[in-house]
Amino acid sequence: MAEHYSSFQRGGTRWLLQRVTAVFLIGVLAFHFFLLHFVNHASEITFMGTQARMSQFGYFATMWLFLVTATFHGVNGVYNALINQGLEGTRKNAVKWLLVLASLLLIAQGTRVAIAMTNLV
Amino acid sequence: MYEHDVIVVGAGGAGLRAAIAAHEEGADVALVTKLHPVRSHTGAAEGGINAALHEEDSWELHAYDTMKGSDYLADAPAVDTFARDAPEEVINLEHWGMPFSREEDGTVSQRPFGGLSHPRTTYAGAETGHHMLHTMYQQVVKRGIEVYDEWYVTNLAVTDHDDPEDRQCHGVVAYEIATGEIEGFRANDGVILATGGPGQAFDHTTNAIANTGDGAAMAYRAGVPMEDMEMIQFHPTTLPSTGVLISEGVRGEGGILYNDEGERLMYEYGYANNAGELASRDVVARAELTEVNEGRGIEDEYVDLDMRHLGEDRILDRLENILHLAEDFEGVDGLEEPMPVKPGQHYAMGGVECDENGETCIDGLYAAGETACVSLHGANRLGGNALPELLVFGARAGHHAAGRDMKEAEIQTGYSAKSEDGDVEPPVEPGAVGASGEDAAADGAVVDADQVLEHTIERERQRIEDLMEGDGLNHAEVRSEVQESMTANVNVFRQEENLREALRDIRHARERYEDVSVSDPSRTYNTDLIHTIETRNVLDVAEAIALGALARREFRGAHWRAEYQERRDEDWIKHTMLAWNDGTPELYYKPVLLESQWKEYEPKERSY
Amino acid sequence: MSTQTEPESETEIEESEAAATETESAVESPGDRRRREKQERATEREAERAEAEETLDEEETVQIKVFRYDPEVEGKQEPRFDDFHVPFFKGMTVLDALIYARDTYDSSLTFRHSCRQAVCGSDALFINGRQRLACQTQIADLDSETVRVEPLPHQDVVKDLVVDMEHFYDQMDSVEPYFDADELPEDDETQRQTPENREKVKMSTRCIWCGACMSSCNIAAEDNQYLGPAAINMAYRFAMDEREGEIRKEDRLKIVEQEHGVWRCQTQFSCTEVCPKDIPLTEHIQELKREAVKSNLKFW
Amino acid sequence: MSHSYDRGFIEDFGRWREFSAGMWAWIFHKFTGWVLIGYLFTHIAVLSTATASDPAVYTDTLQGLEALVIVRFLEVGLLAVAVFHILNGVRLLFVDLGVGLEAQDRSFYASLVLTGAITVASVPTFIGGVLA
Ligand SMILES: Cc1cc2nc3c(=O)[nH]c(=O)nc-3n(C[C@H](O)[C@H](O)[C@H](O)COP(=O)(O)OP(=O)(O)OC[C@H]3O[C@@H](n4cnc5c(N)ncnc54)[C@H](O)[C@@H]3O)c2cc1C
Ligand code: HEM
Ligand code: SF4
Ligand code: F3S
Ligand code: FES
Repeated sequence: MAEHYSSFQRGGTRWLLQRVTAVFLIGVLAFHFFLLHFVNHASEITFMGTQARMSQFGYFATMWLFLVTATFHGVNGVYNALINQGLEGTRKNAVKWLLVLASLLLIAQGTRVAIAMTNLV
Repeated sequence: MYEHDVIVVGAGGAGLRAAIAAHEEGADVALVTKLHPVRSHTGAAEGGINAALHEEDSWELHAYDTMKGSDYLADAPAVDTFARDAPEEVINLEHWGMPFSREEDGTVSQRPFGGLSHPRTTYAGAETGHHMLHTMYQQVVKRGIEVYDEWYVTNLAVTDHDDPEDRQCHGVVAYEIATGEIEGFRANDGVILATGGPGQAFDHTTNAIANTGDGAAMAYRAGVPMEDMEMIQFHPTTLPSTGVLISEGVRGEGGILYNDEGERLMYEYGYANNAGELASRDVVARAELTEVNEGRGIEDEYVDLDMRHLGEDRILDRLENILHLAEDFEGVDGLEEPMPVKPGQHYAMGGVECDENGETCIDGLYAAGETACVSLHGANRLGGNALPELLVFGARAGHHAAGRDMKEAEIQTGYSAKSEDGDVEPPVEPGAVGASGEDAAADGAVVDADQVLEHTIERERQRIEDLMEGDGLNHAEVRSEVQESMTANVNVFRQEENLREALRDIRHARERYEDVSVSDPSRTYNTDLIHTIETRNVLDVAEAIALGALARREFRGAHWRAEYQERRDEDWIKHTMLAWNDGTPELYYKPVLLESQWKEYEPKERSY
Repeated sequence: MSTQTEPESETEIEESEAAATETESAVESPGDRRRREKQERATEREAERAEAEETLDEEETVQIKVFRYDPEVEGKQEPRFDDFHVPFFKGMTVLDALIYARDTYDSSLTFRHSCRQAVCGSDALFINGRQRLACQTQIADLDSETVRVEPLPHQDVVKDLVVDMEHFYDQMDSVEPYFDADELPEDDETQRQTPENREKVKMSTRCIWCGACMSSCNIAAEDNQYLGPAAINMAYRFAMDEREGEIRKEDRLKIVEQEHGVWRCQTQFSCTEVCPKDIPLTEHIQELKREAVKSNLKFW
Repeated sequence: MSHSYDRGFIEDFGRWREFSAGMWAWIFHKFTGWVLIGYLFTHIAVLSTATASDPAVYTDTLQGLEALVIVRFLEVGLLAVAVFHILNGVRLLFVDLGVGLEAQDRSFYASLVLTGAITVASVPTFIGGVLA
């Protein structure tokens, strides 16, 4: 019977990753918000402050992972939502690649920005 | 025109089993059914399926119980075949995944049931019928058997030889409900009728609204006799407003019946001083009705079934579904107040005459399930014996129709099996009003299969045209007239005068039916039309029941006559048969076979 | 006890016949009195009923607003709601009201129904804003002056309250809805199943194919390929049945794992809420998601 | 899905009035998810000012934005959105694990209430700078 359904892609991986990233995001998002709005008030943010934080390896890595997981989680969520709306066929494929492209750009740009924020360059 | 080897009409338990059986034989089989298969009324059965599975049990004991339960009106070959095949059929069902209730060791549970000498009722919770129906439908899907659902079979395509025993069935004509299309279904090897019970002949019944006795009426008009139609089982505890069944379990657990004066009627009036509420179905039903007739009924209609004293815990534990039923269908909270109950029509022991292989006297026409009368249940059906009947005789009909080589039937069918002329004097002419058209066979010219179908299609087309034309009476008026009269007059208590009254009412209704027309002009899902055609069938079946009841002048099993309060074995161990006779019904008798190839039965008093 | 002997009823009948013929008999026995009273009450009720029919005022009637549509009949091609006033009785269900309206006022009013006891699944309708079985819905419980009855949302309407169920049946069929064990015992032996395992699948076997769940699910409404709660529950019923065996279970998981299978469920819970058979659909879907992930993890 | 008839406003505008807890949760979660991913994109865009050769651009942009009252309010909104998404996300994670299914409606209401409370509590911190 398996070949009968081979045209279907198993959707379990993305489902699972959506949950795993969510678990990770709970912590990081809360931390992020708390740090940048409560501890360091947003209006007092300066490049200096940012640079000081980003230059710590642990913080940098966390923020970068935050970026990647959030992008995956968000974009995958949007893609799922569109399938739920009954998106099909070529349009579905087009949307899929568009979203992949957007995520890659976002991650690339985000990474560039992040590196610019450190005192490494 | 569609063409298949075997056409099964009806997809309840009997139809599905027959289709699977024919498919097992390699036949190209199709199910034609007015309801989607899973909507069939087999799904309503609660209690269970009897089969001798235990080592300490035996098919002989099951056969003995069945014969005794039938009050010696069953045919021994049918009873024995049934009891022998039932275990295998139940095992089949298990192999198909039926979710039977289980014992700790993983084997199928069996529980005791009324009238059984051994606990041999297999069950699946309180929804045995539902599971059986679905399990078999699943197998139909698995085998890829063609299902034409929401196709209403309006008539059988039968050659019009003079003698019904020369006739041959070549298929059916059906009407697609969604589109209004009329089509012929040619059956190369056989047509199996499995259209279920005739409960709608009564206005208070546990049967579904779709149980209108279509198959029985169609076969009857095609020339197959109806057998023992007077044998109708009434269930003592049904909800007054809907007829929904309140299972015997409530009384089993200790529920008590009270009349309007708050008396425990079963004891107070001595209906059953030993067994009380647990007396057999017919006794309790008669007791309740006597109370009502005596003016001690509540709102002159029902009595109360009280289970409050059992305590909330016990009720929730064992009778939870009863609480839901009372709440959903009667608006009564069984924990707070007693539940109103009254007797309701439940099961028809009689039906289309056929033999152990399901074959009727018309070549190529079979019947199975509640619509058929192999004569297994005789004058009274034991609880849990109907579902295995669907399996055993459904399978046999399927196999035989598909050409399996089976032993010759011991039961004789057709007018030639007659032993005695009937002696009934109805107060009015029974049968067709101005026998013509659909009610009588034509000139005997049409015998070729395709021609027979064409001819029948044409006739059905014309009939539907006629019904759709003009503006006359709504069939619902006629239907309720018959139903009310049947419940009032051919109920648990039967008196000569009432039976005559019923026949007069039916005649009146038949005459009114001549003026009926369908007011919905649509071809799309026209249920008005379908119900109008059904009402015609209800009329024929109701009349047969009333005629049989008038003819049988004794008290046997479910059939109680005010004038004759005894079982009269010397005269009445015989089947009441009714032949349509092209519109002028003829009553006759045929002998009951108390001997089969394996055993012989001696009539005994039916006491429990 | 014997069913053959019933002395008391014989005399009662004779009595009642006597009573019927000699109505002007001087001495009235208690039985006669009761019967006479009964007769009187019956006449009274009949009179009351006749009166009631004449003056059907709002107190003892319910108003049902029913969706009407027929592609063929002029005047019904444009969907509309019709009002019917139906006399109310205790225990009346929405189905009773519909039947009354059809048989008394308009025989073209069309809806599916059969069993009247919530087992055939024919009459799932949208009643006062929720998917319910008409036969299982007490009008008194709706606590509302008018009852609004519509066909199941998100399904094509064939006519009046009848919707096209084909798509629902297709989805059911697509999960291979039949028992198919890896191996079976001898012909004369049953398979074993632990009571625990039966208990586990019990709720899932209760589905009556009414389609209420599917109609209530927003995802199923938008994504036509989504298997839907009922079909997934059907798959659950077999996948969790230990009698089928591991190989078959793998295959079954593959079916529900497809893109338009379990992953589409967004745990809206409305299916679970409307199911007339109280099947915990969301729970079953979620369990299958986990099972599917587990079985995939094995190969990583 | 094609309809062979027009059910008028019922089908067009949905039956939101009849939605139950689980459906609202789905709608809110969806909405908040979209807002968040939308924010992520803009956020990165704004932060891109950091790549300019002059660090002052970054500082000025951020402080300039923060000086706007509307941005402060939007931030409160963002917090509300994020908090709800997190809380309901946790609820969904439990549902995925099959835990507390019977309480799914109550846990949704709890998420709403908590979101409201946290949002209100955060207002002083957010608005503080500009209004004071
Ligand atoms: C409430 C209740 C409880 C019961 N409990 C038990 C029990 O516990 N144990 C037991 O053994 N028995 C029980 N019975 C009896 C038993 O369930 C029935 O006798 C049996 O189910 C009848 O099955 P069937 O296949 O003959 O008919 P049904 O299941 O009624 O099926 C009839 C089929 O025929 C089709 N049909 C009818 N007319 C036409 C037509 N004109 N054209 C096309 N198709 C047509 C219908 O669509 C349907 O598919 C119970 C019965 C009731 C009512
Ligand atoms: C912080 C903790 C977060 C948790 C616990 C969380 C949880 C979840 C979960 C469980 C889902 C899946 C819902 C489903 O498929 O049924 C989801 C969907 C989604 N999430 Fe998150 N999420 C979090 C953060 C984020 C962030 C930071 C973003 C944005 C970048 C985001 C954007 C989305 C989007 C767009 C969806 C899809 C919504 C839809 O169905 O339309 N989430 N979230
Ligand atoms: S799961 Fe429940 S709601 Fe859905 S079809 Fe089955 S019985 Fe109806
Ligand atoms: S309503 Fe739909 S989204 Fe899932 S929980 Fe039920 S299938
Ligand atoms: S009529 Fe059968 S479920 Fe309502």
